[in-house]
Order: sequence, then structure tokens, then C-alpha cells
Amino acid sequence: MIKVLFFAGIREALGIDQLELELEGIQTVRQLKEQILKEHQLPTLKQSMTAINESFVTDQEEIKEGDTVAFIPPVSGG
Amino acid sequence: MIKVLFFAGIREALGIDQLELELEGIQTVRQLKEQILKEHQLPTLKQSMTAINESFVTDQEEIKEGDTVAFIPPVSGG
Amino acid sequence: MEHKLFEIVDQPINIEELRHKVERREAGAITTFVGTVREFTGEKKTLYLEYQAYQSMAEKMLEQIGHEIKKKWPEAQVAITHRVGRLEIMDAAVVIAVSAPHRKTAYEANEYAIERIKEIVPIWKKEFWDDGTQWIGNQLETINYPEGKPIEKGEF
Amino acid sequence: MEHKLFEIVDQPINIEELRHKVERREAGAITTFVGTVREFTGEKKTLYLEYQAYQSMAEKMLEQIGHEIKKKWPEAQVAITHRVGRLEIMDAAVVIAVSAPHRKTAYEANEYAIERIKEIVPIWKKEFWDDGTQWIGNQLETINYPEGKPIEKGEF
Repeated sequence: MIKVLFFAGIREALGIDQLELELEGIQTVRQLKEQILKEHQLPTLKQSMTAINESFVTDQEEIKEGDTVAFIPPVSGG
Repeated sequence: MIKVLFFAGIREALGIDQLELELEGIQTVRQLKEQILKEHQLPTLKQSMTAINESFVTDQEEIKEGDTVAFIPPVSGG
Repeated sequence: MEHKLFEIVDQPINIEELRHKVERREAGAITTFVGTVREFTGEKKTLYLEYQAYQSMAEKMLEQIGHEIKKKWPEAQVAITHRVGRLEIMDAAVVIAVSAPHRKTAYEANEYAIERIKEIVPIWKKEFWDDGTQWIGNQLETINYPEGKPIEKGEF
Repeated sequence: MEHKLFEIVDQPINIEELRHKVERREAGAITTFVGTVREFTGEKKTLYLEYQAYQSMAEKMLEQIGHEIKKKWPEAQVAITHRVGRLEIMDAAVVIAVSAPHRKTAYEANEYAIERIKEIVPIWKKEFWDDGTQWIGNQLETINYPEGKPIEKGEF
């Protein structure tokens, strides 16, 4: 199981702020994104950065059992 | 009559913060400085700027009856 | 530590308190930056804003900015608080306080902090206008994240 | 005018009040600079300071700096207060508050103000150490006033 967190526009588009899912063949951030995009229209997801366990990672990063993956749309704090 | 104001190190060296004097032949800031230096040891006066009626002037500036002349040693506010 | 130097809060920010966090006898200069909700952006009139954060990561990223500053300006002391939730016009969204022995450092480190906040801290702003709402994207518009990863500064 | 934007005072400076003087709905950024009494300058330990001002001219020069800023950054709003008399370590000697629609202006105009204060405002600092006292001269040490007149910026 991994936990996936959604924020801002993505959260609003999906109507949920997080979900838990089984890895089942998903090994990298890229594969997780593709999986989600298969099921949802989420143009902002492509522009988003990704964090695993609160650290930014690239699309090549491996996801491990128990990880918390967060999609970080372009930030606008400050 | 003109009024002359002293500040900081100059005030301390002279022991007075202002004096009034007759112009009597003094026409410019330079002449006033020379007059004061004749009577007092004031090395800081040479490095000082001068203000007449609260505006900076050069040593060539003419002093007129009723003016307030202030010697402004290098400033150190802030 | 008596108080948190890097914080996400959902209440009004106490600016005085931020400054007190960085005050010390070694300091000759303290700068504060207050980012406030502006009514107009061009012709567009903002009614109010909503900020959302990935709180735990946002505080971690603020701390990272603190480390980056410590490395670039070892004599600087910095505290940052960002507010989330609904904010009205003129409310403070973010406050940055920096103390340093000399003023140049206090200005530079402070400006560095706000620039980095706009790059790496997971906080998002939603604008509410008369005629709609929008989540605001990267306001810098100049940044390119190759492969979705932000540019690293220093070794962090 | 409700309150004075440029002031010399002989009491502790209310920093909050300075910020309130420049707050407005058009502002998205407010910077404050607080110049504080530092305990050590190199090895030398300061016990306390005394500031003296040519008060009427000093306020006039602070206003001039305000005009210079208005000319360089028309959207900036600035307030400056300088304190005189005896100041202890950590006391605020000068506070500069600047608001602007955008942050860059708020930082730049603020730093410009403190640099100009150190050039043209008739205020002097006397340091009190364990082993003596001294009136401090121009701390910038880089400025040359031909014929004793400060460099003019803009048309003022």
C-alpha cells in the first residue's frame, strides 16, 4: 500500500485529498502518473512535481511499499 | 547677526552648541571657517560639511545677515 | 528550541513575535518582509484569497531555506511563518524576519528567502474574484523544472 | 497628514506603528529595516550609544529621501523614524518601513533609504566603551564630498 496526496487544482478536480492504493506493477513515479491519467482528466498533473515522503523526486524515482507520494502543482505561496 | 550651530565632536571641543556673531567682513562659508579656525583647534571642522538654513552648501556659498549656519561633521546615523 | 523558527499557521501572523525570534545582541540590522494580500492585480480585483499547504513538507522546506541561508550567510538568523486558510485584503500571508550583524546580509538573506519560498515550498493560492476563482500556478513563470524536480541550491 | 512619515524622536520607536503608516490595499509587500545597537564591532565592546541630531534639518533630509524614493519608485510608500539620545544594546536606532505593490520595489527602496540616511542626514553617534568614548565619523568611508557638499541624487 502507498498513500497518494493531492493538492490545489488536482485535489479540486479529483474531489479527494488522498487515497491509498496497492502498488501492483507500479514501480516508478512516471508509472503512477500514467496510471492516474488513464482514469482522470488532469492536465495539471503533468506540470506537477512529485514528492516522496516529503522530498522532491524525479519521474524516474522508484516508489516503495509504505511510501507517501504527493503531487505538487506549481507552487504559489508567498 | 548670524547664528552658528555646532554638533557632535565640534560641539564637544568648543563646549558650546551655538553662538551668534556679527558678519563683519565675513562673506563666505570659507571665511567663516577660517575665522573660527584662527581661534580654535578644530581639525574636524575641515572635514565638515556646511548647511545654511538647513540646506547643504559649498565653501563658496555667501552668508547673509540672519542666516543660520551649521557645521555638519561626517554623519553616522542609521 | 523555545519557539519554531519555521511555521505554517492558520491564524493571523504576529509580526512582532517573528522579529523577537531573531533579535540578539550580535545583530545590528533586522529586516522583515511581509507579503500581504493586494486588492488589485492589474485590472483584476481580488475579493479574498485561500492558501492551502502540504503542511509537514512546507515546514520542512522552510527549514531547508533556513539551512541554505545559514550556508550562504553564516551570520544571519532567520524565521519564517506562512499562513494558510482564508485571507482578506491587507492580511499578511507570509512574514520573514532576518537579523544579522550588518545590514547588507539582512536584506540579501531576506530577499533570498522569499524567492526560494516561491520556488520550493508546497503552498498554493486560490484567488476569489467577482467573476470566478482560480488556483494560481507558479508566479515566477521563469522556472523550468527538468523532469519535474526543482532546481537544487547548495547541497540540499 | 494624520501622522508624520519622517521623524526624529527621543523615545523608543514603535515599529508596528511605522508599518501601519505605510499599509494600504494596493500593497503586496511591506519591508521594514530596524537598525539596532550591536554589542560588538570587531573586538570592541559597546556599552551604550548616544545619538545626537540637528533635528529640524534631519527631518527635512529624511523627507528629501522620501522624495527621492517617490521619484525612483513612484509606487513605493515610505516612513522613517530615527531615535536620538542614549540607546542600549538591541535598542532600535532607526526604523524604515516601505510598502509597494511588488516585493522588489519594497526591498530596493528600503535599502536605498538606509544608504542615503548614512550619507545626508545630520545625525551623529557617540560610542561608549569600557576604555573611552568617541564620536563616530562617516561609516561609509567611501564617500568623497567635493567642497564639503554631499552628492546630490535626482534633482533634490
